[in-house]
Amino acid sequence: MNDQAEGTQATPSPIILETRNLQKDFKGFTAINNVSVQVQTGSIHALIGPNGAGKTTFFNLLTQFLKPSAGQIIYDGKDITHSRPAGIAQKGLIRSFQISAVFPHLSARENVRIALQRTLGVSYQFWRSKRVLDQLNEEAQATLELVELGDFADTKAVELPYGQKRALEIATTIALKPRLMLLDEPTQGMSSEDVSTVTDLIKRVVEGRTIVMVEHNLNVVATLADTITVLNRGEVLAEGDYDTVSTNPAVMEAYMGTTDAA
Amino acid sequence: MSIQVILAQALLGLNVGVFYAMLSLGLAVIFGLLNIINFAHGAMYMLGAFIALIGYSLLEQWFGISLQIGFWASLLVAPVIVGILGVLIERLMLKRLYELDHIYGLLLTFGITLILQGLFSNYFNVSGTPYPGQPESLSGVVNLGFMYFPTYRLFAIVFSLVVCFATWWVIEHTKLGSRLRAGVENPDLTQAFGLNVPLMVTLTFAFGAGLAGLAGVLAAPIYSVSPLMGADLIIVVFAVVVIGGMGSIMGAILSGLALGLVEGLTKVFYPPAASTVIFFLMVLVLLFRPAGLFGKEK
Amino acid sequence: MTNRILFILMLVAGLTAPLYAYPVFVMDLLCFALFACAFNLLLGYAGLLSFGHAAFFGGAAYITGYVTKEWGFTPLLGILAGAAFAMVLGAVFGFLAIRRQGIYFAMVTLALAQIIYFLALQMPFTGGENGLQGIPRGHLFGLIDLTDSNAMYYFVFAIFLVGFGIIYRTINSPFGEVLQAIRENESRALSLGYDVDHFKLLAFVISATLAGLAGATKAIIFQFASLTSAHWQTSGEVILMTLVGGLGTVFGPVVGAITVGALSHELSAFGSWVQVILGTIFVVCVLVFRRGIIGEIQRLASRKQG
Amino acid sequence: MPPDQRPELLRIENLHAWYGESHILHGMNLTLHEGEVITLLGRNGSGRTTTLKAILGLVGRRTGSIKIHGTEVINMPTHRIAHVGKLGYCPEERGIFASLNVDENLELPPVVAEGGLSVDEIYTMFPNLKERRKSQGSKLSGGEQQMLAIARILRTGATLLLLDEITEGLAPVILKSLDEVIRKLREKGFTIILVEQNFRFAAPLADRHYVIEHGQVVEQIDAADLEAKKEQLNRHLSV
Amino acid sequence: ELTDGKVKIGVLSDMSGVYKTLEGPGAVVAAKMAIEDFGGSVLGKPVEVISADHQNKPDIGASTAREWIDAKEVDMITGLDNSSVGLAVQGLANDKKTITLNTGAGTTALTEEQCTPYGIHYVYDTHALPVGTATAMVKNGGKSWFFITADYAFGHSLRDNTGAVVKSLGGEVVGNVNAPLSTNDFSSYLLQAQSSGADVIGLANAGQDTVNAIKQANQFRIVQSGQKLAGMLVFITDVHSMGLDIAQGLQFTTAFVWNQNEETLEWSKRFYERHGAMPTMVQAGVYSAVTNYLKAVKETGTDDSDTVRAKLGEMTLNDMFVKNGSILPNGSMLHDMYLVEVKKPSESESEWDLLRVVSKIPAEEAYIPLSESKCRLVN
Ligand SMILES: Nc1ncnc2c1ncn2[C@@H]1O[C@H](COP(=O)(O)OP(=O)(O)OP(=O)(O)O)[C@@H](O)[C@H]1O
Ligand SMILES: Nc1ncnc2c1ncn2[C@@H]1O[C@H](COP(=O)(O)OP(=O)(O)OP(=O)(O)O)[C@@H](O)[C@H]1O
Ligand SMILES: [Mg+2]
Ligand SMILES: [Mg+2]
Repeated sequence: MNDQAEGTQATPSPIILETRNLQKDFKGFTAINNVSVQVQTGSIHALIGPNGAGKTTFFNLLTQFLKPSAGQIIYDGKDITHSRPAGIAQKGLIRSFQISAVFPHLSARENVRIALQRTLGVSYQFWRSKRVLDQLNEEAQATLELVELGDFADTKAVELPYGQKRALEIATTIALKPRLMLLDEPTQGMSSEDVSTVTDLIKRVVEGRTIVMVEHNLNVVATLADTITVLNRGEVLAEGDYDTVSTNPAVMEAYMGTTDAA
Repeated sequence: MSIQVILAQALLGLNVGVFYAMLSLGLAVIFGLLNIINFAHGAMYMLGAFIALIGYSLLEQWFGISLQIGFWASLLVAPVIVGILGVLIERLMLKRLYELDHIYGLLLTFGITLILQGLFSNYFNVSGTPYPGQPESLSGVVNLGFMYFPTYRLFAIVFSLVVCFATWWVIEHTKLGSRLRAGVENPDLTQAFGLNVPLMVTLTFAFGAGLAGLAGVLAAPIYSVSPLMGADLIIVVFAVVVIGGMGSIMGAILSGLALGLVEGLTKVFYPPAASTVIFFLMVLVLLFRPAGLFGKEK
Repeated sequence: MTNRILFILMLVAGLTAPLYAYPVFVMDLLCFALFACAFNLLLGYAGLLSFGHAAFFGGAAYITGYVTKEWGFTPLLGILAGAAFAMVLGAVFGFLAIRRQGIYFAMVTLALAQIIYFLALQMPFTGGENGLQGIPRGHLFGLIDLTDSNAMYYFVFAIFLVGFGIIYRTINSPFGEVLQAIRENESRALSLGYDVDHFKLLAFVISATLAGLAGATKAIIFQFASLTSAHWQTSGEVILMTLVGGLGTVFGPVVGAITVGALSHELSAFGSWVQVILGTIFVVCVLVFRRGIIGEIQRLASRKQG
Repeated sequence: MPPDQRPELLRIENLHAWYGESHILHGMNLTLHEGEVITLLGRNGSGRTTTLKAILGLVGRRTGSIKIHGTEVINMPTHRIAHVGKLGYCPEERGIFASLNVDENLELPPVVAEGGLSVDEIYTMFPNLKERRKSQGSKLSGGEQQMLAIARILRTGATLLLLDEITEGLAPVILKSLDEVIRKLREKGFTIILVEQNFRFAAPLADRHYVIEHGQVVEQIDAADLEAKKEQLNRHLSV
Repeated sequence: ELTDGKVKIGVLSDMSGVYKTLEGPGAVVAAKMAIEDFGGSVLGKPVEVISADHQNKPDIGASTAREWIDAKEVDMITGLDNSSVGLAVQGLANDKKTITLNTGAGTTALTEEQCTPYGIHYVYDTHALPVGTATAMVKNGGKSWFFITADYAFGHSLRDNTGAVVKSLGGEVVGNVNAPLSTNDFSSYLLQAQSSGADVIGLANAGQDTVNAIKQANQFRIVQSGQKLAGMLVFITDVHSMGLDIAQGLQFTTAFVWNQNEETLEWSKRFYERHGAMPTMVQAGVYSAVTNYLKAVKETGTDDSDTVRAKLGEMTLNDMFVKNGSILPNGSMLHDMYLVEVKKPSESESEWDLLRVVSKIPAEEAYIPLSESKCRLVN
């Protein structure tokens, strides 16, 4: 639906992530049932659905925090169904968490540096001084500035206000130069003001990357998403852009409760 | 090896097992509710035994009180005294540690263990003092067909089993129990509902400590009463709790009994490993069932 | 800053110790200090509580004792062999334990250590309860006679400094940074692409190796390898030393080892009262003195500045 | 009776609260009459949850005055406050006990006053909970957990309900049934403090709105004035 | 001449563990009594005592001994009531050319495989113990034996030596089970022993292990159902702690009985006044060892170890503890041992009146003859 031509150039395949008949059972209860989804390179793909639809579970499957009961996950043309979590991250598939995930007692700069450090290849070198990491400071600062945290480089993460923690988390994620970012409810529990900050931020960083996000806030979804997949009871209920999905009677029934609540 | 011998050994294993069960039960209750690893549990077991001993034969000599606390009374008195000590420890010390890492509780109780053991080593023979107060009515032997079994040991088995399963029943099937479990899971909220969690915590600790004391009294007529009787036992009991699943009440009881049996049979087939077999099992269990046999994965 | 001052203090104290103290005793303290530092690397910087470190300390001692006594290894080579053994053992323990968290981790390490203890008791070459006795001190580089107390002392002090240096560097290395990140937020570190288990394992192996180095050195000093070193109480003691000195501080374990070591030595004439006194100290430490000696000093220092 | 002539139920004066070193509430003042429904509005981290927790004594330290039914509770231990104040609390994160089943969860809070709903009445009100009475708390869906969290404080006879973000993370379809529940409670004369992010949900339910910023009340708006003060409110909340 | 202007004697013992009562603080009392009885000084110079707890850990024992010798000018070490500690300290003291008078440990390795020119084994060993006990029991019809052995050097050595005695008298060993040290529940091993049908259950262990085993045997009616128990190493304090009800009839070998004659009685009463318990053979041995060491120093006029050791080898030892004793080149102190039996409660006249001497075992029978010694100093 949403062919992004320039994305196709950057990567050989226009589909960066695909699940084929993915399934997850919890002791006789099927949380994800036969879900096949394709994510276009360079798009923002949102996942919505009522509580307990299986969104978080689906995410956990993608990042190997849970093992699928059946089906396949194809990332960048390769089957990653049975890869290790860290291995996936090294291939450029990075997730964020529903609760904010920073390293609380490190400064903002160090938070970003931890991400940058991985590509430097010195992380196992316990015999070298950590001063070798100073070469990353410039890049860390640049990344912080991208999310408007330039002035807070020396502040400990724990002391940052909520919205800025979110921003820092995104900065850390970007520092890894991810090709695909998975965001789980990036605006959950935020005030409207913080929501728009984060929405802007996502818009800003999406350039050249693909994002898959779980979101309850339909405003955010409407603003950001190119494609929306609606899950219900572990199955795909509908898929398409916002207009298609939000007018789908089945979605209105299951998600909004017949009248428009959005 | 004849089936009689195996049966006899299994029964002896069960005898050891009930002590494991009772101690690990107390430990599990305390860990479950307070998130404290009570290293002093072994010392409390020792204390229980000593209270029985002192109450029976030393009150007069030491304090000039002409009173003799017999075995049956000790079954009540010793757990109560150990429980009161538990209250003091919890109220005065452990209370300040709940927010901190587990290891501080472990360390504190380790310190308390050293103190208790040291104190008793100063006044008592480390090589053990016999407890003379075993009641006449239990002093015989029972002919089980395949062996003569001391009546007292049989009594200890039955008595402990009753205590263990009663405790389990209270915790799993009564309102008191559900309140305790709620207090474990979310103490703040439980308090906000109007339940006195600090009191519940204190009493639970006292109860766990009392169980150890009770086990000590039961052990006194079987083994020598010695200041170090709890020292090595405690490590084994830790292993039992871990195998059963940290915080799982039934897990603690059943694995205590089962490991007593395993240990008993190891003593027949490969005695040198008797004191280590539990640790082998613990490694295996943790490798294949990280949360223990009965524990829930987090 | 404080670290530099403390380091100079330690160096001076270490170099002059034989002038005013019984060298063998100081050597013993140095071994425990190194052991505690190694342990602290794991608990203080990687957040992993091992309750089985005695296995490395004691295990290495047996190996060192055996190779120097039976195979005629030189003392240095013997010590290296002991440390290498601890390294391998650490890799095995780590492989088995690293996936477990918190108290379970502690318990797996304890269980594994109990098995090593069992082997130390049962294997023929260890001498069972008698221990492995009569380990020769030998000559360092074939030249320096280590039966001389002073020569031995400076040899041990050098080993301590090397071990201490390795730990200090590890803490302040890129690897140390990742360790800290893992301790702060493990799943985030994982999602950033760090193989958390590998990092923990490496930290575990380094810690085990250095604990082994300490145990191996001790075997040469006392010409003795015994079950005591492998017993779980030794694992408990090293925790206590680390905490008394200050968990997660560079010098804390050194100070803690010296304090606890000196205390038990000075009080040994009091029989069981030693236990009572040590127990009381620990209770007091845990209740009111939780940062440990160095931790408290650092807090006071930073307060004055702030 | 107009709300502010009814007897006073809760009066908070100059309330300060701390978590460890961090000072969160800076002199809150708030009054609530019997049968009123009020909301606490504000941005993330403004201190609304903390206000509820401070009433219950769940913060590290607090000073000032909190009177419920005329009794000072600021120095009371948490477990007494629920009894003295006839309080029911529904926490932000729902607080369903995973190790207890639905029945046990429901029967956990002790009765604090006469007149609570019976278990049967509750199950009539929330029929889908009845179906799952023996399920563990952890196995419930988000919506069911939310229902249970409210249901269990209705049993205790509490007449002052502190409800924190009960709509968070719920699909619109569930919001509708929650809305009905609150309306029913209101009719029955319960006094309610609603902490809400979802203004659209809370607005039609409340008699009064308090806007909180940095641990202080910065604005108090009666339901009747809501239209008139919309502008102001938007500025505070940037809706 | 004395090297440092005084004679310093170190009592290194278990002051807090399982052997505390059989040696421990009582040994320090005995050493002090010996010095006082000797006049408090030798060659006009003071005699001092220093003591420490080895905690039954060979490494602690050895490092304490090392410090004593290196830094505290200790001339002689006695006590050492644990085979592992004894071997460790004797080895170390040999390097440092210091005399040890081991009163507490059992293993024959001290004077056999690991003998040293400075190590003396004074009170008993794992050869002397079974000779009397096992011989008496085999002669009374206890032909088949089952051993419950403490699983360490001392236990093994005791078991092997006893087994050899049993076999040499025509008996047989039908089984053995090694129980870990400090086992608190022997019932399983006892039942194995019971089901073996052996005439005698030999307890090749010591201290608390022995006490526990005997107590539990009583619970399971093992003696009542016809089997005999043989405690291979039992101290009067063990009997005292078990009580006569349980221990009565038990036979074992000892080097000393406190109320055996006037001389022992007189000394033991003095000891009792200071210590609150009657002396074990080990504590009495410490008294004798210290006395004789001081005699040797006095007679040679020096504390030089080689000279003193040579003198000790020439002396004939005679005091309340030992009659006509002599110290062999391998360090073994040859003296008579006694087979004793625990009295019935009705026979006992006082709290500590617990033992009756059955027979005397002459020194030559009790100890390994020099001709069979494995000590490298001898053959
Ligand atoms: N570990 C588990 N064991 C059993 N059931 C589970 C487990 N985890 C999730 N479930 C069930 O799977 C279903 C889907 O859960 P999931 O967390 O994916 O929902 P969601 O779509 O993210 O909902 P929400 O919007 O509330 O976050 C739910 O019914 C939940 O109860
Ligand atoms: N346990 C705690 N320890 C320390 N600080 C806390 C704690 N809980 C909350 N805070 C801080 O207190 C401030 C107020 O938090 P509170 O939870 O009351 O906000 P809120 O208005 O309810 O917002 P939200 O929408 O996030 O629930 C925030 O800055 C928060 O970071
Ligand atoms: Mg979710
Ligand atoms: Mg809140």
